[in-house]
Amino acid sequence: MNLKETAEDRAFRLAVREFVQRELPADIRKHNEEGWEPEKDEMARWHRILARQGWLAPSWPKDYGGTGWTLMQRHIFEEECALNYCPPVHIFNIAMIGPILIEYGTEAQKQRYLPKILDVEEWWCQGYSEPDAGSDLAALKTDARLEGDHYIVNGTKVWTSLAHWATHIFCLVRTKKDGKPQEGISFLLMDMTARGTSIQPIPTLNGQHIFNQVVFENVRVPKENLIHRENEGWTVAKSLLDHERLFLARVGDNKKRLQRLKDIARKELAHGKPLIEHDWFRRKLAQYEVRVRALDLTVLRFIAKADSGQGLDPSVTMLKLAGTELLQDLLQETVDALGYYGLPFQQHGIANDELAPPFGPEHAIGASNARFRSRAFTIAGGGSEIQHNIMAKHLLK
Amino acid sequence: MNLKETAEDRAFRLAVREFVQRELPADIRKHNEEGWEPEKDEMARWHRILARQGWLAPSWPKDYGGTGWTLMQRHIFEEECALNYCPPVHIFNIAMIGPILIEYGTEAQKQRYLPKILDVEEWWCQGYSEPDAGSDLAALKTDARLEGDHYIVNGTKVWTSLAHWATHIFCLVRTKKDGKPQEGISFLLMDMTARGTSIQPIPTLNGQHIFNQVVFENVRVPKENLIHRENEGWTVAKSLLDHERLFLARVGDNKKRLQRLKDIARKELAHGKPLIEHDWFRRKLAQYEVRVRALDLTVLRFIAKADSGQGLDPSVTMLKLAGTELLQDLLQETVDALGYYGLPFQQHGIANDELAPPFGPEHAIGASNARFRSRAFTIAGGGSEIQHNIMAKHLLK
Amino acid sequence: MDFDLSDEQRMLDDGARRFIAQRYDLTARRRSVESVGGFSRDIWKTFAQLGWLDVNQPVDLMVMMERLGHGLVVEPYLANVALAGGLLERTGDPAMLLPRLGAGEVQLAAAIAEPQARFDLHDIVTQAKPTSDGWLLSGAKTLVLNAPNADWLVVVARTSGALRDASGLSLFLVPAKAAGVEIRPIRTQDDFPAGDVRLTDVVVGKGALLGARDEALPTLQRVVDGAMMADAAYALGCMDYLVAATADYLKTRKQFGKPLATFQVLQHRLVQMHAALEEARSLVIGGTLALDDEDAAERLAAVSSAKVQVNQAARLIGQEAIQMHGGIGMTDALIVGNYYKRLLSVSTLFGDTDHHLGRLADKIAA
Amino acid sequence: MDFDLSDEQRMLDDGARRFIAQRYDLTARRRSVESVGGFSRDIWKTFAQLGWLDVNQPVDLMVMMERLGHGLVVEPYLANVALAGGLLERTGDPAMLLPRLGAGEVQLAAAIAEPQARFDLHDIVTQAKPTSDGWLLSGAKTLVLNAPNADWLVVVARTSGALRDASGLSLFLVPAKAAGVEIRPIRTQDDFPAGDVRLTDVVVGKGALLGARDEALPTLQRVVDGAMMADAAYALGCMDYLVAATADYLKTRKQFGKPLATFQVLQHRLVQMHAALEEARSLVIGGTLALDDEDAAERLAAVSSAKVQVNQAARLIGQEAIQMHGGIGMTDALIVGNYYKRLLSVSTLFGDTDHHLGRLADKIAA
Repeated sequence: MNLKETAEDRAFRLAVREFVQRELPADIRKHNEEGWEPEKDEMARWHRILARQGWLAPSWPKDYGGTGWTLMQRHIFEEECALNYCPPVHIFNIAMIGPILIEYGTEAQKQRYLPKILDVEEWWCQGYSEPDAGSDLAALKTDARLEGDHYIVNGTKVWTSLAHWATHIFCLVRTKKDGKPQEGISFLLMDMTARGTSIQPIPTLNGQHIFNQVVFENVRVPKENLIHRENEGWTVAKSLLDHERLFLARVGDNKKRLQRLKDIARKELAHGKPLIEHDWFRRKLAQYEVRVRALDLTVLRFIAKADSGQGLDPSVTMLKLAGTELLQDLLQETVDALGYYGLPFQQHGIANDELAPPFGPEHAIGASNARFRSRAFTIAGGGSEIQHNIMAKHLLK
Repeated sequence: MNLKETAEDRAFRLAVREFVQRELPADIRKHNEEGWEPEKDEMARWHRILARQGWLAPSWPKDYGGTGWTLMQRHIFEEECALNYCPPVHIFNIAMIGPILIEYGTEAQKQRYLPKILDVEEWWCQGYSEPDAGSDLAALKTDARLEGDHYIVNGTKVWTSLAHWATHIFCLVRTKKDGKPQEGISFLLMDMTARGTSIQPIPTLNGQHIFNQVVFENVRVPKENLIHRENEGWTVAKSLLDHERLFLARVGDNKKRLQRLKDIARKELAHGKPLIEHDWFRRKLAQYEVRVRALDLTVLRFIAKADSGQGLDPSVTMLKLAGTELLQDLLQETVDALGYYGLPFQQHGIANDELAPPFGPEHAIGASNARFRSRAFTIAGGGSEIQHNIMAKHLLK
Repeated sequence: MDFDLSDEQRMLDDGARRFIAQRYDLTARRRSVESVGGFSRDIWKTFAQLGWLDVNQPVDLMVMMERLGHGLVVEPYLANVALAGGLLERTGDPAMLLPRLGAGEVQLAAAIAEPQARFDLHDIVTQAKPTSDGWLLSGAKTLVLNAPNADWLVVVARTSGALRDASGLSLFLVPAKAAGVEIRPIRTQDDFPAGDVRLTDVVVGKGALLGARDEALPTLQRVVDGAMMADAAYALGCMDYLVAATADYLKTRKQFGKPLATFQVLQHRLVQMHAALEEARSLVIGGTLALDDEDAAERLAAVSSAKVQVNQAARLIGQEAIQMHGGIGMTDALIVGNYYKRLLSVSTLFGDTDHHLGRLADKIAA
Repeated sequence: MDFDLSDEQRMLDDGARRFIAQRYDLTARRRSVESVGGFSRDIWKTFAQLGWLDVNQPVDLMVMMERLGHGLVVEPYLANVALAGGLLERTGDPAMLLPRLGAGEVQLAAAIAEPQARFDLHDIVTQAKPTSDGWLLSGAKTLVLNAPNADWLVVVARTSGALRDASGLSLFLVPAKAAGVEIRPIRTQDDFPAGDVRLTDVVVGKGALLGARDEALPTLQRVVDGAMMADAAYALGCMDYLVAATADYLKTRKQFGKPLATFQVLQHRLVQMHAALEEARSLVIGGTLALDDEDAAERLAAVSSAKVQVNQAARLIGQEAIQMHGGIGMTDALIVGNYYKRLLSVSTLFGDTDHHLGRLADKIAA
C-alpha cells in the first residue's frame, strides 16, 4: 500500500495544472469561481482550447480522438480542472452520445457525428425524461412510427437540460407498444432544427434557464438515424460506461468549494472577528474536511482498483450520493457564511437588471444561485432514492 | 392563549412534589438517579406508598380506585414523579391489564383481580410477542384449545419483560386457525404458577435480566379466564387507552436526564476546565434544551386539547418517536461526558462481583447501563418503524 | 394552560384565511411581485380596511403571519407592522405615524443590520452626532426590508460608546427622501423588496430621536424578538403548506406504476417533516407568549429555542419538499420552490441556527 | 498509488482469517472472556507461534487488527502489541522485553490516561521525582488496558513542568508487582480487562527511564496515534461483520409476511451503514499510511479525520444493527450486541468525536 502519487502521475498532474492555469481565460475562471453555470460561449471557448490540446474527450478510445489515459490520469485531469475553476465539458457530447456512437454507431454515423463534436460545432442534448416518466424511463410514451424511410415522431420530453443550446438531440422513443415496457424503446438521433420540433423553457426556481420542454409534432427522422436495433434502445441507454460513475463524486468541486468557504470565512465577521476564528465554525469546517477527505480517498481507492484490473467496486454507486450531498451542504454553508448577503436575488445575465444588481462583497455574488442549482444534483441523473435502491439491491442480493 | 399553569394546577404540582419528596425512600431515589432499573422490592415499596395515598392508578375510573384527575393533572403527576426520581409504576398492572379488566372484564373478573393490583399483591406480565411474531402480532401461534371447562394452552412467548416477577400473565392465544389472522385470537388470563409453565431468562446485551421466554406446555386455564369473547382478543389488545400515548414522550425523564447531564458536565473536565465551560459543549446542551422544550410544549398542547374536549391530536404518535430518541441521545451524551469512566462494565446486583465493582466517580456508575437499556425504547411497544408507518398512514390517508 | 385562540383571534384567523383563499392565488401573487415596489397597493389598502395594519399584540400577529405565510404573501407586512411599527409603538410614536400606517398611507422600514454586524444588534458603526438643533447621521445599513418603498426609515445609530458596546445606541426617525440618504434597491431571493441604505451627513431635527438616548438596545431587542416570532409564524404557514402539498403530490404522482405514497422511504420522510413542523409550532407558540415575559432569561430561552427549531424545520421541510417533488420542484412552474426560498430566508433573517444556539449556549449556567 | 496488500500482508490476512474461522467461534470467545484475566493463554501462545506478537508495521497491524475485529477477539492485543509494545519499540526497549512479548512470555500495559485528563495526553499529574539512584513515582492512572494481567507497566509521568505542559513528560518501565503499585481491576463494557492504577512512592532504578527525559510527548503521541489507527482497523472488522449480519438478518427474518429486506426504509438505512463503513475504511487506510509521515500536520489531519469518521460510523452502524435486529439485538443471545458494545468503546478510546474535531479545528489556518 502506498498513497503517494507516482512520479508519473505527479508529473501528469503538474502538466495539467500548468496547462489549465495558462490556457483558461480569466473571465471564464472568475465566472465559475463565483458559482455561476457556464454560458454556452464560455463552454465553447474552453472546449476549443481542450480540443487543440487533444483533451476534449479523454474517455474516448484513442482511435476516436481520446487520450488513452488511465482512470487515475482521468481523475487527476478532472480534479485539476475543477480545482482551477475550469467549466465542465458538455456531458451530453462527451460522456453520453460520443461513447454511444463509438459503441453502437455504424461507421457512417461515427463519421458523420464524432468529428463535429470534437470540432465544437454540434451540441447535443438528451431526450429521455417525459412528463409521466421521470426516474421511471420505461414508462415513456413518445411515439415513433416508421413510414417508408422515416420515423414520424410525436411526443413531449421534459427536463431537457440545455436543449436551447443544442443542434441535436438523442432520444428514447417508443416503437412498439405491446410486450414489456422496456422492450419497445428505440434510440434515435434527431436534428433540433427539424420541422415540428419546438422548445419551451422551464425556468428553475432561481430564475435560470437550464431545463426545457421539447415537443415533437410529426417530426420526420431518417431511418438511418436509428442507433443499434429497433426496440433495443433500452440496451443503448443503459450502456453508459460504468466507469463514468467514478467521476460523479465531484471530488474536485467539493475540494474547491470547501477552500472557497474557508476563504469567505476569513473575510466575513461574526461577533467582531472573522468567522474562521470561532471554534464553533472551525469545528464545522473540520467536519467538512473529514467528509471531503473520505470522499477523495474512497474515489482513489475505487479508481486504483479499476486501473489495476480488479474491476469496478460495486459500491461505486455511493459516490454520487456522498459527493452530491456534500456539495449541497458546502454550498448552503457558503451562503450561510455570508449572513445577510446570502439573501439577495442575484442572477447572472440580468446583472444589469434593476431587480438583480450584483450586491454585497464580490465573494457573495454567485453563492445563492449555486446553492439553489445544487438541489438538482440529488434529483437529476437518477435521484438519490434511486441510487439507494440500486445499492440496496446489491447489498441484499 | 396562555401557557401559565393555572393556580389549581400549580397547587396540585406543589402538592405532588411535596408528597413524593417526603415519601420516596432515599435509597430508591438514589438508585433511580444513577440510572438503574428499579428492583421489584423498590417498586413494591413505592407502589404501597402510592396506594396508601390513592395515587397508584390515576388513570382508572374513580369507582375502581382511580383519581379522576384531568389529563393535565396526570401529566403533572407523571412529570413530578420523574423529576424527583420516583421509579415508574408497573405498567402491566396499571396501564394495561387494569384498564382492560375495567373495560372488558366480567364483574367476577374485576372483583377477583383489581383489588390485588391495588394491594400490590399480584404482578402481571404481558404475553404478546412470539419468536415469529414480533411487531406483527397477528402472526402469533400459541395454541389454546377448549376442553370442557378449560383451555389447554401450548406455545412460546418471548421478550416477556419481568415475567420472573409476575404472578400472572395476560396472553394473546390462537383459538381459531382459519380466516383472517386477527380473527382467531383470544385474550386469556393465566396464573404463572400453573403446571406446565416455565420461564427462561433472556439476558440483555448489558447483562440485565429483564426479558424472558415463557413456555406453555399443556397449561390448563379455566374457561372463565377468557376476557371478552372468544376470537375477539384482537379488539381487546388494541383497546389500550389512546390517551396513554400522551405519556410515552417521557417528558419528565428527558428533563431530569438533561439536568443530570449538566450536573455531570460541571464536574467532568476537558482540557483542564469543566466540560460545561466549553462553548462547543454548551452548544450541544443548547440543542438538547431546544429539543426538550419542543417535546414538552408539544405534549402540553396535545393534553390541553384533549382535556378541553377537542379529542386526541392524531400527531400524538410522534411523541413516542421524539421522546424516546431524545432520551437515547441524552443518555449516550451522558456516557460521553464521562470520558473513560463511561467504559467500565458496571452492573447493579453484582456490584460486589470482582468483575463489576462500582468504578469511577459516583455520578458515573449507572450511566453506561442506562444508555444500553435505552436502545430498547425504540424497539419495544411498537418500534419506531411501526410508529412511522402509523403516522404516515394518517398523513397520507 | 390554554392553547386556544380567543374569539377575536379566531375571527382574525378566519378573515385572513378567507382573504388568501379568495384573493391571493398564484396569479395575484405574481401580480404583486411584478408591481412597482414589489407589492400591490390595492391589497395593501384592503389590509388597512380590514384593520390588519393595526395588529400589534403578539398572538394576533402570530395568527396573522401564519395565514400570510400559508398564502406566501409578499406584501411588506413584516417590515411595516412588526419591525418599524413595533419600534414606533415602543418609543411613543412622536410623529404619529402609527395611525397613518394603520390606514395604509405610509410605508416604513427599519434600518438595523450593518454589513460587519452579522446578526448582532449592538454591532453598530453608524454614528449620530449631536448638532445645535438636532443630529447628523452617517453610516451604512444592509438588507433593509422594504427600504425602496419606505417614506420613513427607523435608523439605529451610535450616539456614544465603542463599536459593539451594548449601551450608546439610539433610534432615529429619518425621512427616506432626506438629503444624504441613498438607497440601493434589491429584491431578496424570496421576492421581497429590500435595499442597502447609505447615510452621509444626514441632518435630522431634535424630534427625530425615538425613545431614550443611548438606551435603544433593550427596546430594539424586544422588537426584533417579536418580529422574529412573527416571521417564525409566517414560516409555520409556509411549512404547513409544503407538508400538505408534498403529501398530496405523493398521493397523486405515480412512479414505476405505483403512487409515490406507497414508497416507505418517502412515507417516513414525510412523517419527519410533519414532526418537525409540529415541534416548531409548539415552540413558536411558546416564544410568542414569552414576548411579554418580564424575565429576560426566559424570554431569550423561549424565542431563541423557537428560532432554532423553526430554522432547522424550515431547512428540512423546504429541502425535502423539493427533493420529493423531483424535477418539477426545481422549477418556477410550481410554487413549492417559492416556499422553499422564503423558508431559506426565514432561516437566516434575525439570526441563523448557529447564532441562536450560541445565544442559548451563552446563557447556560456553568 | 496502490491500495493493494503486499504478498506478506496478504498471508498475514489469510492466516488471521483462517484462525478466526477455525478457532474463534462464539464458544471459544466466551471461554476466553471467562478465563482468568479475561483471555486465553492458549490462544495467546498460538498468536506468539504465528508471529503475530511481533507485528509492528502500521499496515501489518491494520491487517491484523481488522481480522481480530471481525472475530471480536478479546485477547489483549491492542494493549500489548500496539500500545506498550509501540512505546518500547520507539524508546529502544532497554529491558529487552520485546522479544519476550513476541514469544508470549510477558504481559504489558501502558498507563497513560489520568482521571482529570479526559483525552489529553499531556494532562499528567503523576510525578516522577529523581532520587540518588533512580526515581520515585506517585500518581493515579485510569482505564489502563490489560493492567490486571500486566507483568510490566509503561507509565507516563511528569519529570518537570506544570500540569498540561507539553514538555516535562517522561516514560518509565515499572514492574507491576513493585511495592506501591496498586491495581484495581475492572472489566470494560466490551469484555476487556482493564484497571485503575495507583502509584504511591514507587521506587524504580535509573534504568527504568524509557527514552529522553522530559521529551516523551512526541513519542507518546505517535504511539497513541498508531494504536488509535490499529483500534480503528479493529472497528472496521466489527462494522464489516455487523453490516453483513444485518443484511443477512433482513433477508431471512420475515415480518407481516414479507422478508424485512423488502422494506424500503430498511434497505436505505442499510445502504447508509455500508457507505459509512466504506468511507471509514478509506480514511483508516489513509490514517495508517500517514503514521510514518514526517509532516506532523498531515499526520494529525489524517489520523484525526479517520478517527472522527470511525467514531461516527461505529455509532451509526452499531445502533442501526441493534435497531434493525429488534428485540433479539438487545440480547446477549446474539453476538450483535457485543459488537455494538465494542464499537462504543472504540468511539471513546483515544478520544471521542468532539475531541478529534477539536484537534482538527485547532489546526485550521485562520
